Amino acid sequence: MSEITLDDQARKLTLGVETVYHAPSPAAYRRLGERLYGAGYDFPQCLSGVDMEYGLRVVVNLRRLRDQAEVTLWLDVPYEAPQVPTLCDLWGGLEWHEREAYDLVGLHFSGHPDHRRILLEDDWTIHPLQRRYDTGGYLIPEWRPKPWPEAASSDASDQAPVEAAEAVTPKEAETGSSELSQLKALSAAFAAKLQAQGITSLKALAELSDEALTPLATAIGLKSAAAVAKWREQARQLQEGA
Amino acid sequence: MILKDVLGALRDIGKGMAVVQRAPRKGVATKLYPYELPELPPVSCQSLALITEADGSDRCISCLLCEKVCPSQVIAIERKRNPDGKGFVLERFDIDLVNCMYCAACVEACPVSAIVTIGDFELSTYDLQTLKADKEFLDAQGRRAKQWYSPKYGVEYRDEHGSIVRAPLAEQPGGEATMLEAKAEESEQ
Amino acid sequence: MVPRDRPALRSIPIPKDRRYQPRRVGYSALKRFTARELLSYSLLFFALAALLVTIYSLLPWLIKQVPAFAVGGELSGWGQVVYGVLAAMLGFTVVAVAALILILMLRKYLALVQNRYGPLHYGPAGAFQTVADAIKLLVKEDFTPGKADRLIFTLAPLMVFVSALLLLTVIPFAPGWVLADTSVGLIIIIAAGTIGAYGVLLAGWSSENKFGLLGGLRATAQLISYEIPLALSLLTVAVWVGSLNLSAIVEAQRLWWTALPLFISLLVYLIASLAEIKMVPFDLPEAESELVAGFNTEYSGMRFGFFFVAEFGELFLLPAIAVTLFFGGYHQPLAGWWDFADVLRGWGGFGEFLANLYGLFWFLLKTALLSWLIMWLRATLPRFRDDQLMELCWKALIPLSLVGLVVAVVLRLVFK
Amino acid sequence: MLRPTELAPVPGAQEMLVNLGPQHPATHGVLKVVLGIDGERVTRAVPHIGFLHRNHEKIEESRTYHQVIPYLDRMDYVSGLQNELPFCLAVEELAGIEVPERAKYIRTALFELNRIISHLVWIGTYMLDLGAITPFLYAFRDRELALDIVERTTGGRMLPNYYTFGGVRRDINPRFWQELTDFVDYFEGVLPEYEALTVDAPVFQARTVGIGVLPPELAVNHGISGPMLRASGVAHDLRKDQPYDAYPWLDFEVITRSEGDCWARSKLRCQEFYQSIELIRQCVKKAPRTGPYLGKGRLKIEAGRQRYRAVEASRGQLGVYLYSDGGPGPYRSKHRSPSFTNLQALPDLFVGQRFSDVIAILGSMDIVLGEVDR
Repeated sequence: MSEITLDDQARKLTLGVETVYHAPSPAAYRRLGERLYGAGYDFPQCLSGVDMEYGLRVVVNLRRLRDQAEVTLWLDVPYEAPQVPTLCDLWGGLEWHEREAYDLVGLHFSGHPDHRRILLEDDWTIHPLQRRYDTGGYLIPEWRPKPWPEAASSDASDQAPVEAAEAVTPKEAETGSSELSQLKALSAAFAAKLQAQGITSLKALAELSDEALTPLATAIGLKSAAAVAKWREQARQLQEGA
Repeated sequence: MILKDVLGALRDIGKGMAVVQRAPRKGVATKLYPYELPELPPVSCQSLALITEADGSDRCISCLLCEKVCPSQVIAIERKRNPDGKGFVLERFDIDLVNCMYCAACVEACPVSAIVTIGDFELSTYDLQTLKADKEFLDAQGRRAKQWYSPKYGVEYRDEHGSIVRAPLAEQPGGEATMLEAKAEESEQ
Repeated sequence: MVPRDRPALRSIPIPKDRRYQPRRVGYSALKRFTARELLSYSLLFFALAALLVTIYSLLPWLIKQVPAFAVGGELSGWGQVVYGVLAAMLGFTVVAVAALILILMLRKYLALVQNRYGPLHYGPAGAFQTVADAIKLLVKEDFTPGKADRLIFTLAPLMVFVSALLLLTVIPFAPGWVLADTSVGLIIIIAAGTIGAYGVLLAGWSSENKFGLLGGLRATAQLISYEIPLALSLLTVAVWVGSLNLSAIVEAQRLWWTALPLFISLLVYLIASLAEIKMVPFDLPEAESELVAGFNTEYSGMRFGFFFVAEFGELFLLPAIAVTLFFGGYHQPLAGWWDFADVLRGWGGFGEFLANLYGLFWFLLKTALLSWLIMWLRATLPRFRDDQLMELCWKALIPLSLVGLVVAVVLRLVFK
Repeated sequence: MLRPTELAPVPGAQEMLVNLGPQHPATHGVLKVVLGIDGERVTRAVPHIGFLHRNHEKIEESRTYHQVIPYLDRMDYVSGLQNELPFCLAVEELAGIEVPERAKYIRTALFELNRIISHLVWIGTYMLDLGAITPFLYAFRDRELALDIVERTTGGRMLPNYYTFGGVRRDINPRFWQELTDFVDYFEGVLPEYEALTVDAPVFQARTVGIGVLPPELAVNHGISGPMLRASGVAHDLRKDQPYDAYPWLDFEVITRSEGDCWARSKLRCQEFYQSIELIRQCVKKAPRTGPYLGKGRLKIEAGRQRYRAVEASRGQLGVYLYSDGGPGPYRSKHRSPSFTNLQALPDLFVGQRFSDVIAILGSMDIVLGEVDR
């Protein structure tokens, strides 16, 4: 593995029997991938996305069939900019693994030729393997992202601004958990969807005008007008009770 | 050349036809299920049951281990302090046999072999609610079972007096280690 | 390893409300399935088929017994009408019963070679299973898909069935026992096969289903292609015998079967008829693993039943034609030297009838053996690919059938 | 779901879109492939998976290490036991649990038995795809015998939940090795029958020889593993290349074939029957008859430890990526299933073939949808 010249900031770790290259930035990740490919790592074994609670990590496991050497490639990206350069033009076998990492973990692979969800439906809104969702696919109310570790410092500042619709800015950090639990009293599923629309408390919901409520109700999946009215009445009562 | 190929192909087809024609000698492999029930080995994990002792008391000591280890979290236990003695008594022991994976993790965790695997596979029902098993049902399953298995005690059965007997060593499926252990116990007695 | 004093695991009682309750009637009869059973039942069916064919063949004679329908030994006008109606009905019955028997025998035979029981529950050892299936098909909803072309969708199965039925009319089952003893019997056989190809194509096309369409197209390509070697091999028989009349062809084989000189044509005919029946290894039009069910994907109920009955009717009829043309028809082997039928005929009027029955026996026996050969192939082989099927037809069978034709011409010039 | 670009017509082709699946007899489960067909010629193939998705990986986040194992059986339900092994190996390596020698032999013997079971299902269903029903029933007849051994040992037939960290969950029964020997002796006797009905049969050869050729470079680049890779001539077998359990002590050669077509894949699996038989025989011969079946060790993994561990399952490289945060269960476990990765070659293999060949190729890939969708 000595034949790989390390990027200026890339770190080489030895974890147990595994050799890990930790790329500091997406660009370095891509360069490392190309160098590993050039060094004869021809067999793509696995690509996993891991939610590290301060950001997302992509883990690539490669193998060289010539001497059965294994190597791991890491890249940490923040939640706000989960863009990762694709490697599937080097190793075709990573194509579906990258799609799966996008689908389940929420990593975005720029340059991927077929960047679609693979296991879930196309109209799915969440990435279920992120830690902020419980097994039902609802937002965990107490969830807080951890601070970015200094050791794995990334030049996140030079990231492109978020453009993709899926990149959710966590609203929980701005609002108190009591307001969230108020919302949770309605329905966990709707609370998550409401949050995505910027409604963080019952008060905000009850004060919403009818004109503003209707598109909102459509957006979060309420079908009939009667359901909207009933639901809103419930919110009002709850707020009065509180 | 072509003729040779054709003849070779015909010979190979003939070989296949001969295999097919010889197959009935192996006899019929089908089991006529409702009429012939399969001979299940005693370790076969088809369903779960609770074992009550001969005097009707529960083996279960309400330690809640099975509830904790259950991967699909289908066991629900409620217990209360034993009013006349130490320990706990069961108030409720429910297993959702619909969502149960029959992985037998509870059976392995049980320190007293109160919950066991049995070979009763005929739990088909039109109403899934009947498979939300409560303690009465599980006890009844345990009383009905002619033999049952738990890793700790091996195969057990009830004799004609209703008391629980451990099956002889020749029948124990547990292997040499379990057998030797059991032998040592017997020699102590 | 369960000791005797303890009941085995199988006897765990389950409360009745939780128990799957099967029919436990007739369990002892179920267990009796063996190859011998299969044989004995096949003999019974054999008798049934013989009875039906006998009635079918004796129909003109029976009608003539009614004075109103007979004029001087011939059928009167009304007699013709009655005869036409009854013959069609009986013909349908014969084909349907033959198909039912063959379906059951196929299922039983496949079960035998596949180490299982096959149908077992209705009738002794499952003998009435196909009857139950037929009843089920009859009482099912008569369903037409919304986008289907209703008229063609309805008529297509009938065309397929009629093509099978037409074959029945020209086959001589015994001396004189033939419905239409025409001088163009062979032509009718070829024509009937062609109608079937239309039926299959229209069925696939009219059902507005992609798999149906693919299956229909495959079937058309296959059936039309295989018509050619089939017709050519039939032609060799005509050349060799010098007649298109099937009775004449059978009579020409009293001593030597046509199969001996026309061996090549026989081979071609057998392979081509496999393709006509659309049975493994040529079952591409309804290849289950590729086209779901091919041209009959959208068919259900009795419309599907017509396809099914026609397919298995052909499993009886095409071997029957092979027997007629190549294996001496109703003659016993080497009948030219000594024929038991002649002995029977010596007994007078009833002896004549017995001699015909004797011929029918040989006819059905040979047909059954050929059908069994087809079933055996079906149990063994996977299916061909469509282009391989075409290559086999155009590159192998058609040249081979032409060779067969030349051989027939040469042999005729030399020996006759 | 189709993207708009996928619906755009291929120039020069009179195309008909056919849905192969999700309910189709030849897709072995709920795979859906949208095929563009020009006559009988396939112009494009777009696979859609996920119909059987259960998201085991999310469930496993909230389970302890021991509780994860029953879920693993459900991935590749045809050879359920094999799925448990990579996870056990990864956890053993991270936690430093030793596996006794006897347990290793038990594991290996059952692993190879499951390979036979899995290949039997493959041979049966593949022949069913090609239109022959008889081998299917023979295969299931003999598979029952193997499943009986698994059931007598583990208590379960297809979902045994038997391997655990440090060995196996309970001791084998005393007749286990004898049962294995009996089965293997019987099965070796029947194998020529399977070969006569499949790889040696002329119609089978006509359907498979030269069909769906997978070049070795493409196979390696696509991460294809198992019999598919070895049939293309790449001698990659983790049993040899990264040995685990008792494989270092067993004597065998990696089987490869150079043709790379459907027939080579079929023949290779038939050869693997013989190889598995031989390996089981060696296990029976070499395994110690007494000794512990479960190693001692503390199941504690430090935070931040990770491991990717793979085994050579019957379909290829079955791996698990495990990341621990020091808790009682996996923080993240990603399962690298061979069927999922092998299925990526589907468009490359399908396009340009005939419709019938598509079925033959799909069958020869030997996918299990429970493993693809997880």
